[in-house]
Amino acid sequence: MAYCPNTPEEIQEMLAVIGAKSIDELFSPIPEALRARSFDLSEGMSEFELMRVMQEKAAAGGTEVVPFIGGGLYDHFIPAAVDHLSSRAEFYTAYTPYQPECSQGTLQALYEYQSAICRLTRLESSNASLYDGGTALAEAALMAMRITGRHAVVLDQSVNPLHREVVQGYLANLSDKVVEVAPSGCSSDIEALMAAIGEETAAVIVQNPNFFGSVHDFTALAAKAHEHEALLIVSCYPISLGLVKPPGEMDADIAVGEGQSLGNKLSFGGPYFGFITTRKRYIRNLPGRIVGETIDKSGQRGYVLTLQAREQHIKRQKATSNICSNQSLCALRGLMFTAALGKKGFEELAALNYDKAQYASAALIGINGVSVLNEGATFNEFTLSLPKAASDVVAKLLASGVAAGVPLGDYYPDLGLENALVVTVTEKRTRAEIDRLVVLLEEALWS
Amino acid sequence: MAYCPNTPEEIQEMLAVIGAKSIDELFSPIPEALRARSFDLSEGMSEFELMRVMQEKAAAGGTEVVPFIGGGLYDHFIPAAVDHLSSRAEFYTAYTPYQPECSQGTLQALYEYQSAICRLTRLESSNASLYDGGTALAEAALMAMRITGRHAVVLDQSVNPLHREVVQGYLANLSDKVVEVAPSGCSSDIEALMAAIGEETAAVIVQNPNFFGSVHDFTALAAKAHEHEALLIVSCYPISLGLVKPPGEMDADIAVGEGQSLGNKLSFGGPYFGFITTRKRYIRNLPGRIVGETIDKSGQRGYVLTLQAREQHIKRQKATSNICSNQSLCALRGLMFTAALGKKGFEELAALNYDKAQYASAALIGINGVSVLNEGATFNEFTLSLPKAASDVVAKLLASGVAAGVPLGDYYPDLGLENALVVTVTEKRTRAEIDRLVVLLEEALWS
Amino acid sequence: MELIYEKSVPGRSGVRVPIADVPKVVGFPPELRRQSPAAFPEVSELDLVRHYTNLSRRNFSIDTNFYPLGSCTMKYNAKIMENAAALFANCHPMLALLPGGEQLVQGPLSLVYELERQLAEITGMDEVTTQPLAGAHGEMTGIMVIAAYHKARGEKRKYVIVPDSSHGTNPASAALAGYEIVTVPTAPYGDMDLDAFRAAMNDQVAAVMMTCPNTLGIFNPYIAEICEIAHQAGALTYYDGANLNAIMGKVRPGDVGFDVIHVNLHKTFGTPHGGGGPGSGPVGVRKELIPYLPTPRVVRKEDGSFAVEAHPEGIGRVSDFFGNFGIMARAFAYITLLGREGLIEVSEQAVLNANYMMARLKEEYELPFDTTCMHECVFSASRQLKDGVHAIDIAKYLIDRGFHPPTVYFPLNVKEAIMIEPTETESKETLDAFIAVMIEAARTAKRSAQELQEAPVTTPVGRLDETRAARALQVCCE
Amino acid sequence: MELIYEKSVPGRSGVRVPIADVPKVVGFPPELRRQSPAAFPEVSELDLVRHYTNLSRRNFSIDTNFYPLGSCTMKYNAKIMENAAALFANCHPMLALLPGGEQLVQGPLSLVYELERQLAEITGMDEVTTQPLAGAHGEMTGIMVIAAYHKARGEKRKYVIVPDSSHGTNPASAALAGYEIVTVPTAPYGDMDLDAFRAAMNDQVAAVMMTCPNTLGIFNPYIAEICEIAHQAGALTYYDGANLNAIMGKVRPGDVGFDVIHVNLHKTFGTPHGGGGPGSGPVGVRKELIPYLPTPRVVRKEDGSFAVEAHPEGIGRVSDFFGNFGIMARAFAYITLLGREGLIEVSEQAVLNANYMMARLKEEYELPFDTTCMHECVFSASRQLKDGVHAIDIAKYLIDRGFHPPTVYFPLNVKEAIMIEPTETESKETLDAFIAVMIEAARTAKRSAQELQEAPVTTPVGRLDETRAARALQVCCE
Ligand SMILES: Cc1ncc(COP(=O)(O)O)c(C=O)c1O
Ligand SMILES: Cc1ncc(COP(=O)(O)O)c(C=O)c1O
Repeated sequence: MAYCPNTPEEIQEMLAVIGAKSIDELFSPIPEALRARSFDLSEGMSEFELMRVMQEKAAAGGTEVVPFIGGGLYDHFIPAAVDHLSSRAEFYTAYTPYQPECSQGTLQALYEYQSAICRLTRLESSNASLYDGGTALAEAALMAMRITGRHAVVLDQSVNPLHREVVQGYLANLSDKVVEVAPSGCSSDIEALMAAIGEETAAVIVQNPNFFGSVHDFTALAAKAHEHEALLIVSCYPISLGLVKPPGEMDADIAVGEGQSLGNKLSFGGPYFGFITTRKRYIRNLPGRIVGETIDKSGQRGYVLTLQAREQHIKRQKATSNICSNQSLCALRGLMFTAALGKKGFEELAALNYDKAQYASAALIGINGVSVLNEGATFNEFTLSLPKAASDVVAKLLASGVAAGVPLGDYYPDLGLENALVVTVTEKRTRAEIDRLVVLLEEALWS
Repeated sequence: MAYCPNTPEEIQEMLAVIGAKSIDELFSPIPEALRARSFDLSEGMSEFELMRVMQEKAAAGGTEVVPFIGGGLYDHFIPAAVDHLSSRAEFYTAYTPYQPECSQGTLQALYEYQSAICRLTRLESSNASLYDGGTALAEAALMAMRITGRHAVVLDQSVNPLHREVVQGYLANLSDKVVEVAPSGCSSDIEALMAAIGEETAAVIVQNPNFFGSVHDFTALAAKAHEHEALLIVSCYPISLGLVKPPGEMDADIAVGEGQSLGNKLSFGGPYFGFITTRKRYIRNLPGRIVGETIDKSGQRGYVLTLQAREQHIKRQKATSNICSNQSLCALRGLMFTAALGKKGFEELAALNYDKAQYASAALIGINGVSVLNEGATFNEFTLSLPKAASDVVAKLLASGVAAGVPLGDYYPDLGLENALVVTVTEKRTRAEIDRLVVLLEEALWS
Repeated sequence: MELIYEKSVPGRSGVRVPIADVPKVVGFPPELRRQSPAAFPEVSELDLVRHYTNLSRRNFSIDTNFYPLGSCTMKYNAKIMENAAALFANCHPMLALLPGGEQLVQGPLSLVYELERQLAEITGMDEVTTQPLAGAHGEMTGIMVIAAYHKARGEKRKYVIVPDSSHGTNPASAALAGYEIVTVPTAPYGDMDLDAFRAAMNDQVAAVMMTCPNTLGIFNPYIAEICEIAHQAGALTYYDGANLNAIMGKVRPGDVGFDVIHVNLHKTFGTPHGGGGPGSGPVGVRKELIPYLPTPRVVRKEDGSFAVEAHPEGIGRVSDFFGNFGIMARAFAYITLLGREGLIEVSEQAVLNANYMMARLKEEYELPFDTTCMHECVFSASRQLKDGVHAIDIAKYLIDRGFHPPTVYFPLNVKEAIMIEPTETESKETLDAFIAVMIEAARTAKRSAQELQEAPVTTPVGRLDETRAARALQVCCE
Repeated sequence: MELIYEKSVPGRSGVRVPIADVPKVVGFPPELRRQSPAAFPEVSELDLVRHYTNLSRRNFSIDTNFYPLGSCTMKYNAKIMENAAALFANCHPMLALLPGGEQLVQGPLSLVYELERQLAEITGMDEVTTQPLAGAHGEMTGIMVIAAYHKARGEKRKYVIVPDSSHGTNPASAALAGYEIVTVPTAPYGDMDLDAFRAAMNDQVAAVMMTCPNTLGIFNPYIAEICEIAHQAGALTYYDGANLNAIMGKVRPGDVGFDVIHVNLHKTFGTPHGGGGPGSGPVGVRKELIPYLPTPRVVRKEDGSFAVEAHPEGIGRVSDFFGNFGIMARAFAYITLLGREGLIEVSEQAVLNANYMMARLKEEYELPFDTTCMHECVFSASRQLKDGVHAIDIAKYLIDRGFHPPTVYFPLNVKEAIMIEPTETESKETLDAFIAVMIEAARTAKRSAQELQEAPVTTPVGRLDETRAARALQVCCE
């Protein structure tokens, strides 16, 4: 079962046309000495047996656990239409729209996606997607380096630690000037960030809400960066932008983010997509593919890949990025998600996340010894201080089928956050689930 | 949330065009006295809450039970492609192809379906589907009455009892001459059936394999029926026809069957489809829709609904049947199933069913006091004689998560079959599951 | 496009069947074997997928086109319904009939029960059976129930009355239940002539079947009188609920005096039409008729659990189990999602859209019954006919412009009928676009009949020769 | 077609969000609120569905058309893979990183581990990481691993060598890892010039990146020598596995002497291309390089259970978790379903189809490197150019005939390149149909260049003005 259609008779006919005696002969350009020394795989099977294997694995996938965890990836509601539409074969079995006339479906959708991202962030230009939130942040840093011709980067430590690792990895061989700035409590230390900006700084990188859940206004930071001719890069959580001031309203230069929460399944880590937007004047510095509007000979509107001269297949080592395949289908889902909820629904969704998280935090701080560490506003995540090591508490609650949050100790070993726990409450967490979390946490702490 | 798009402004605009002041005014033709006295339904909800309700119901759906039950509906493997293709929106959100030029998708598929059913049964003409196996059998009886101008029917009691009830119901107001003929053991009593045919007999109705799982050759019965100018109607299980002599090879006049096993999910009783095929000369007596081949002005081949003059929308009370909506999408799945497996795969599938059932029956009769009641050949079902009441045994095994079979006592109260159990073994039952059935049955009987 | 059989290549194989994990025990007797394998196509999975994907693209459908097919309620089929129904894909109905099996299928049984309760409340009937598999099947079931009722009272009545505007399934279903049909003409106000009906009524009439609003989209103001007249003669009243989409929350047939009703879940309750089915046609009855409903019934026991009970006096079974459960699950999801207010909104918006359509088109098209309509409106192409343009020509022109045509030539009592049911899920913008093309068609008719007669030109095939099809009777490829 | 934003109607609403079941506690601070809502379209669910369903119909795709895009391995994407991947839709990856969480996600962890073992065996490498999210991402990861290796040995090398026929991502990825690029030209036998390579090699070279078979579809017979030359200079060898579809079970890069490899699950392992992604680009390495793989690693413990371990010497993270798991699940399903024999058959049939294509077309089209090819063949439209017909004109003509064009203008070292990769899942009949049209195109070129230059005429839009797009830079609708 290899999905190979040709019958033995056809194979013989084809070999005759080629003038070869056997298929083996076609492999004769490969010297004998180079032949495979082993190919020890199991025997094939049918769909039926395969699905039994897969079902067994999926059954041990932790989906019975009620998640109050985020860390950049969120358990959000996905309208049914998103699945149905994104699984149209014409979308998912096509490839990069190199031939625009027979790819207007993908191209127009990506143009609409770019527009959605601009509308979401209130910036002017977007590309057709990047791999994920972490790599988008790294690409933004590289982009800022290209724009400014500088090599230093100021990185807020309250940016998602996983994303920071990705950024550090991407920059490892290109810059030795990544300065991380510690938070002040659960807040980004805006003063310290400002102080860290210098004449070599290409960009200062922050996240909103930050990893602790705190929401900031980075307008002043943007002004400071611009004073030094540096850029402000904001990584943002798209769902929060239904409520929270978007990067464009803070005068940020580049906004990026993890797109998963826009209609993509958690799926144990991917595929998701990263988005990036910037000012119109920086469009030529964007990484990846960009779809642009144009017309055909008869004046009909259509869409094409544009500014391809920035890309690897033309510019090779001088390209703005190495990205080729991106996360088109995931971006399409993101677009459909925004269109399904629409202007009003998207706002309502954000408000609901906020309200549920507020309800949860109010209930949780009713527990003896528990308090919220965030000083200012939060969105749908907040950091609790517990009277015990957060790791132990999380392990205990997991045994009762609840993932209570992400313990911060491991991610911030130097900040004394062993007892701190980031709790996420999306719109999918019901009141009953929240109430149960409170009961279980109290039990875990006090009985 | 009613999927109504018009905004309040648009509604006002529309009312203005109509010349009505309010929507209420549009309902003014309805006298006040006739207005609804109650409309006590719950409040609406969103997709999210709805799916929680549905998931809860589905979780209590018995799907953890390993089914060795059939009774006309079978747990067969369905190739993934069948689901994907039949859920193309253009197929499932279209309706009856009244306008052939924009419905060639459905029409050609139904033509292919009709062809598949003819190839399966080895008869010449089929329609575009009926509701299900039971109603198809009833329609076949009515059809035979129309063809022969007679009103009596001979009905083998080894036909599925549920289907017999449907036939009896359909004929209740049209014929008082339905003679049921008891089986001889687990075999259809062909002698008795022959003897029951008289000059008033429109048709003799049998099933292959019969409800006990026994496979017959009804060629002689067909000859006998034809001697009396009566018709032979065979209800058949499509998967069995990968191995078993089809009705067309037995000189049957009409073949019908429950199509569920051809690529349709069990889905707690439907939707499935019924199929019907007959000799070319009886085509005008077929119930329901028929798709035929033709050409357009430029000579291009195309498909249309044909022989519509037989149908209710033209002939009204004189129509060959009252059927209007049929089970098109299920028939389409049936077609796709046959095409996915293909000539060879379909044969292999039938052989596998047979082999698994043989393996199971050989193992089961190893249990003390258990024997197989069928005398001749069986396909993937067989009837066991147990040393205890089959109902009790089934109830006991259900508690261990195995549906051991269908106890016959209730269906044949007069035949002394309280200890008889029809066991079904499809290709999906693994050896391990069969072996466990043997162990559990032995336990239930002897410990 | 080639047929799948024409793409077959000997020896090519498609999907692999499960692997045998048991030894072969004994062979199947050769004399009972089929002589040659069923000649299914030998295609690869890609052949299969490409064939049917491309075939699907040759259809118009709700998801791709406005589809105002009158009397069919082609509303949007919400995607969440598909997801909801899929959850039950692997539930075996036979489990419910096994000893001890009911407990294992409480979920789906509760759905059957609750859907029956919802439908009873919506229609104002006392009990509902979900067993019938489509509207016509519901009609037949309903009339069989009526026959059983009369029989139980020792009566054998002979006739069923239907108006001439009724759907063809009504007389066909009644005939199937053993009745002779009496057809009553339509009065100038657009529904069954009351005097003619009175004249037709007598003690040999078993029932009268009404569609209300009728197939002209008109609500019959004399509907209560009709019920009374029937009841006085000992006849029962049957309500064809195909057009229920117009009146949810406004009128309940049970309140009006109907004894039996069927509803089409695939119309009013938003389940997809599947290219011609599957549908589902539950039947509701008034208290006196409950005993005659088909067997078995899903009942709720004192402890709140659900059971399957035999219904011994009933008309037997009209299908094997509880009906087209997958369709019922979608309808249950729909009703539960929309709720009381949502269903009322549905009817209001459906009626608004139809009246808007009627108001905007009546200048160009003859409106045989010019009165406020309900969920649909029926025009006649009689004016266009003067220029040699038939309803069918207008229909084909619409296809070229990307719209599925309305129902044409039905109801039979309107010449050159064009029956438009926009449904509530279509927007004013869509209606306006359709209206513009309809007006264009009317104007084109005046200018050039030929242009319309030659349509469609944008479809994979042009107008097809139906006579040839009926003569050749090529219904299966050799 | 209108944009979804152009279909927006103020006040219209789409999908309903979940219902609030908690009271509002405190309001969000106004100064942190966004000023005006994100201007997403206000459309109904039906608007949404109809828009994207119709939009999808404006694409060619594997499921609807033959799609022989060279270097992209557009093979059939088996439907069962979709079902298999969907099973994991709700698994939260963060669970794996929580204390005590590993036990809860043994299923997906085992899949990561087993897929890595499968890929290691297929490529002959010692360890694999699935973290990279696409081929280019794998390249970057691989080169970063190489950089870390050199660094650990106290070396800071400056260059990476690539052949001129290499894919653009190779030099771009190496540049991203901080290297300067040395490009080596192609020899007349169709692959990197060995002498030029030898000349370019020195102790400042960190690695050489080879694609084998290369983008001309040619298997480089000197590949082992190249590895040796590199190793002698202390450089490492990188294998771009984008073309692995040609050689499964025949050659393993690890056996040949490669140190690092990436594979494209979305090419060789049949996962769908999604209109441009998502893909997945696992990286395999030889033993010495294992320490530098990204963190974390999924390991199998003594008791057979799976754990997530930090990998402290590694290059850090290249993505958040374990890679594009949904794509990995499909690839795992594919490999498991096909098994050893199936994968060998894949490569054999892919090579057969490509050679058949080459044999049948070489009379009409210039074949710059006329030698047995592997999975793809590269023609040049140089003969047609004499009549004024470019590769792009032939491509557009193919569109009108229902075929997705091959890759054109790549590789860059072939003028007017036409790069055809039929893949193994296409049948001889499909190839023959395509070949017939290619031949027709070549003949038409001789007769009427214009006919080709005006193509396509059957598509929703004609040839689009790319210059205008690049000038206008309209990349988002206001
Ligand atoms: C008024 C009316 N009654 C009955 C029916 C029959 O319904 P079904 O097609 O489900 O059998 C229809 C269907 O078109 C109808 O419009
Ligand atoms: C030879 C070769 N290498 C690398 C790549 C890059 O792979 P991806 O698109 O997954 O980043 C490609 C993709 O087209 C390719 O063909």
